Amino acid sequence: MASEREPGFKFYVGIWIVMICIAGLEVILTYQHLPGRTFVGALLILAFVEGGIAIMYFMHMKYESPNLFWTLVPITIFVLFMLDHIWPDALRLARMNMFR
Amino acid sequence: MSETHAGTHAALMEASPFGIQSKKLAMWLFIASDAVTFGAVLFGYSFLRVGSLDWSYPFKFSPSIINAFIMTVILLTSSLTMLAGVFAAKAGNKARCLAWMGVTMLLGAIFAILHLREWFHMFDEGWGLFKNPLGGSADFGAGFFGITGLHLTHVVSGVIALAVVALGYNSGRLDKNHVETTSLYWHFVDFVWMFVFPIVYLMNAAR
Amino acid sequence: MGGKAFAVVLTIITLLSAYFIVAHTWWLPADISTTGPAIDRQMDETMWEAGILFLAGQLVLALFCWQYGDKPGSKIKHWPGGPKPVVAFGIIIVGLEVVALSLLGSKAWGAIYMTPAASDAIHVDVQAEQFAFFFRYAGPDGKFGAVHPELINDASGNYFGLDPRNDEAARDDIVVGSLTIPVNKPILLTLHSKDMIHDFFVPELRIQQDIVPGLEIPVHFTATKTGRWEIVCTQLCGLGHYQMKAYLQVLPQDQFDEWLKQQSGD
Amino acid sequence: MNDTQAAVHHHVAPQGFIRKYVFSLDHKVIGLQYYGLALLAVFIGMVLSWLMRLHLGWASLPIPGLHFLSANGAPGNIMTPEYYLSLMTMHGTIMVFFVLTNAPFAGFGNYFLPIQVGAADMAFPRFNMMSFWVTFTAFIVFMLAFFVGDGPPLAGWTAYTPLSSVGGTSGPGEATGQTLWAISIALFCVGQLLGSLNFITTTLDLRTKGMTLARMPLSTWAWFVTACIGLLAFADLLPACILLILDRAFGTSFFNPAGMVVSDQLLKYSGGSPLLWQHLFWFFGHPEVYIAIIPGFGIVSHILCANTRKPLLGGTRVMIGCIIALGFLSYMVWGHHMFVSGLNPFSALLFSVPTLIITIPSTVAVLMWVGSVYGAKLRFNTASLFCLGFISVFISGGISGFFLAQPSTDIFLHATYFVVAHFHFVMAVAAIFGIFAATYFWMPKMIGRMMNETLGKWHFWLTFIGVYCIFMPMHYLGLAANVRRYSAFTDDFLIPLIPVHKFITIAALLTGAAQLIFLWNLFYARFWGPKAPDNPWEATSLEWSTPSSPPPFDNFGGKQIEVFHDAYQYGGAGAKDYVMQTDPASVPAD
Repeated sequence: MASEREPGFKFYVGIWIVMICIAGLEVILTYQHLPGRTFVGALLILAFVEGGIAIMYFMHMKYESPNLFWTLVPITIFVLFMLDHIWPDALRLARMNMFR
Repeated sequence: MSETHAGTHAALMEASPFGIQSKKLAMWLFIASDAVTFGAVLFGYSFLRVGSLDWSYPFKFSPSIINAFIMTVILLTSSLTMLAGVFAAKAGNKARCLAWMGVTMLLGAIFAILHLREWFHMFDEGWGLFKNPLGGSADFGAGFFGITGLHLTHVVSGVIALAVVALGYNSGRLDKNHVETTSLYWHFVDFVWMFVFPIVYLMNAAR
Repeated sequence: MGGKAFAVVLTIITLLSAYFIVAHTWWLPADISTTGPAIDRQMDETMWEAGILFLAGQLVLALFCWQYGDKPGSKIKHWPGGPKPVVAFGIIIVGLEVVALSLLGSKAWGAIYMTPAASDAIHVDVQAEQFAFFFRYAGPDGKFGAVHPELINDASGNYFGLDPRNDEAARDDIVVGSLTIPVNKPILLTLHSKDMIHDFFVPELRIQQDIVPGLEIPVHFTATKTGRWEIVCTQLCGLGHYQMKAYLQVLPQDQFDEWLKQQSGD
Repeated sequence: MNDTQAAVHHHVAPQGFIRKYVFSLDHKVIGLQYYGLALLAVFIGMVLSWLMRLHLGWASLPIPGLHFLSANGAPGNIMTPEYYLSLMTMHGTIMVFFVLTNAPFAGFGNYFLPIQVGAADMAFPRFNMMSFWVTFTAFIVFMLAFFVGDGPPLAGWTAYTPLSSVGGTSGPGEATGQTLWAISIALFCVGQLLGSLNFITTTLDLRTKGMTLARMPLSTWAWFVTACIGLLAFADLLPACILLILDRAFGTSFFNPAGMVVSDQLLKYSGGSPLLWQHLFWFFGHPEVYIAIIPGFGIVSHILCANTRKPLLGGTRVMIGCIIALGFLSYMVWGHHMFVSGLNPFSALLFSVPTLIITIPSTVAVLMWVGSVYGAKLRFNTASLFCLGFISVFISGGISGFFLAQPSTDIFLHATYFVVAHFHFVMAVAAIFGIFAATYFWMPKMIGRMMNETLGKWHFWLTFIGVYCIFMPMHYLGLAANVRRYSAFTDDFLIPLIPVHKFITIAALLTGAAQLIFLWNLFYARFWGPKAPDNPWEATSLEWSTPSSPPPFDNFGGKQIEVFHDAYQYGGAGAKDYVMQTDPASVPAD
């Protein structure tokens, strides 16, 4: 069974602290007056790191069979990634707005 | 059903490619599709935000951002306590597991209360699904209350689900696997918040 | 029996379907724009490639059905050479087609949508509403008055929500119900809608563009023939959708100037 | 480890009518329920299309009794333009959601997927039951739209905003009808999500001994992939519908831009965009097309093998590859529905390439089918005729895809009958042919009685010729710039085309009438047809090794079955030219 490789509870306390730190880091970043794109990029990267940790450790993805990971995660990410096709139109929305 | 039946039945089946329980797999699949649901809403909100010319940044550091951060910590902690519960369940310590699940539910409830408190503050300030006291695009309200509302629904239903499972586990009708499967859902609620917090709160902070 | 019948019927259907295409019994209306020919060429090329695949597919299917019925004593034969060559054939043939079409097509598309309008283009502002088009010319001052949605009022004929009292750019704006343009002169339309999504479609211009509320969508073209054609709405916009139309009047330059003078006159 | 799979389905056969036939947990009953619902829906949808066609051919023709359906929709039995649009909306929604999704995927899938993998039931029978009853509720809610105040919505099955999102002011049917539409579709999504969960889990976890993924029948593969697509596609439509409901009921403006003026009233919206709805909708909408057609791929491949008496060219692998490729592509191409809808011209080019690439797996699939007809001992029973019809129709419909996949040609054809012809051929008719093939092939197993072949053949010939008479001319109409969704043709360039519409109408009426033969055939067979043997088609897959037709409650009568090879061991010499999956022997060489 997969769960033998699983670390003890202390380890998860560590994970928990790390995640709180990331959330804190995000808050700190918010007030660094970074340029918009950098700020958004940084936030998203941090969010994905944090989410990844949640999936891999809190949700034990790391200790399940790799098949599960390689089936679910890439497909879901692929689908959501495809939605990025909407950005050109979002920008258009601002550029061609009637009441500019 | 009887273990013996389970045994005989299983021996005559192909192994699941994932080696996990069907209900756990189903939970994972549900999580995947729910992730797309949240994804779609977040994309939609960002689409309008990127396209908007008069976006407003309503969240002051105090109280909004602080409050949101506290909520984040609470939700993260609830995930940890949920894990503790699963650990206890795996160790076969029912009482301990139930206690931890209780704590998790409590934290979930606190999260919901804080959230609603914030909502009502904002209503008082004149925010609403289609109201924007700052005079900017009303989509902020729609997006904010829409997304957090969807998430809050998940939190509340998660608390209820935990309660049901805890009772069933206590009565012996459900086993440790049910606890683990439910924990997945709870962690997912946490997972979603990790995107809601930066995208909906921090990116709308008054800087 | 069934097989031969199927083969015959399928062949007849296929040839009949192809006949009407080849004979151009129903075909695109004659093109009157500078960008249209590229689109027509693209249409023809696609029609050739698609038509060949269509005939080949249907007729081969018919042939096999004719030939390989379940006759007593008939033996199973497998495709000579196995699947690999077939798959490769499919991928290569269609792949080439895909490449060819998308390369050629992108040119025709880009000519309309990804090139800016000529600098000397005549600018016409188009407002679509349930269920009519209205066209606005800038008038002598060459400037459009601002659109104020709150002022839009069909009853009083203020279709664009102009405010002549405070906005002198709006005073000489010419608002008409049909699009009148000079021939061989680039035209730049700014499409916007008052209520629903509408669509500006002139088959002869090979121009079809949705008119989305909240957006100002530019479209440019040059008409090469004088005459009168219909502008129709092709995006479902409500109960009157089917009768939402206007006319495109293409005039020789001098007549157009004439017309414009009259309009700004009264 | 396998004890973890010890699945729910060790339930005993239920007693009592309700548990047995209404709120049944048995996947076979649920499958039949879905099929029945689809059958009801398809005939409603067909009648609607009759009414529409009549109106298109003879706009001022009174249709007796129509005013009973809607007094103000058809005063004096003459259909009003807006009521035409309402019927069109209902037709589209019913057909796409309640027929093309329910019958091939939920219906036959529910019935045969567990049997074909050798399971006693779905992984989660309760979810399965819920899935059907939620769908059923969705159907009822949807049908209510016919009877509420101002009638059914008229925004089309795509419910484009703002027409669908600003409420009653935008047109008749937009007050209550559209809300019912949104609620119904949201419910439908929930039902399908439950279904998809079940399909995927069952396929992965409940395969009997020896039934490796590679040995699964192609129909099972198709249902599995469809479930994977549906799981994520419906998860996208659900929030879209919720946002639409928020817009309609709570005055948010996700899809409504600022400065909209309807009947001289400035609407209080700000900052939304209709394009957002189109993106969210079509991001579901295109996968939905594949949810409708991919089961057809599987069913046709499955039935074709049984009737050509030889394995599919390229074995199962190539076809599975095509299906999976289509599954992935379906998420990359939704923009081709929006080329002229204000989409960024650059993304139009971006979308058109994967759209054209779709033709590659489709072509390969067709080549595999046609190639396996070569050198076959083709049995021309009704089922196989419908398979061949499917291939022919799919070719015709796929071909016209070339034109709509390119922005440069789509700019002319976008909202014309060419599009109508395209998606009716490739999605509607092809999928329906798949359903018919499956019906004639599997009904003996599902109802335990044979259907009448002669009637079946009549049904096929009339339908096959009929659909070509209906939809082939629509291509020509499209080329002549005949705009779709017009309730009457008043434009100068459209009037000359009305005769073609009259022809199409007549063809549609006749083809529709031919479906009554099918209906009669089905009902006659159900009650008085000759008893069906266990394996009438000499087919090999597991559904034919069940001890009886219809199969007993646990499908295999408690017998533990083991699978030794894939489902297409045909083409042996001698009297018995096939080997069942459960038979250890290998197919005799010729």
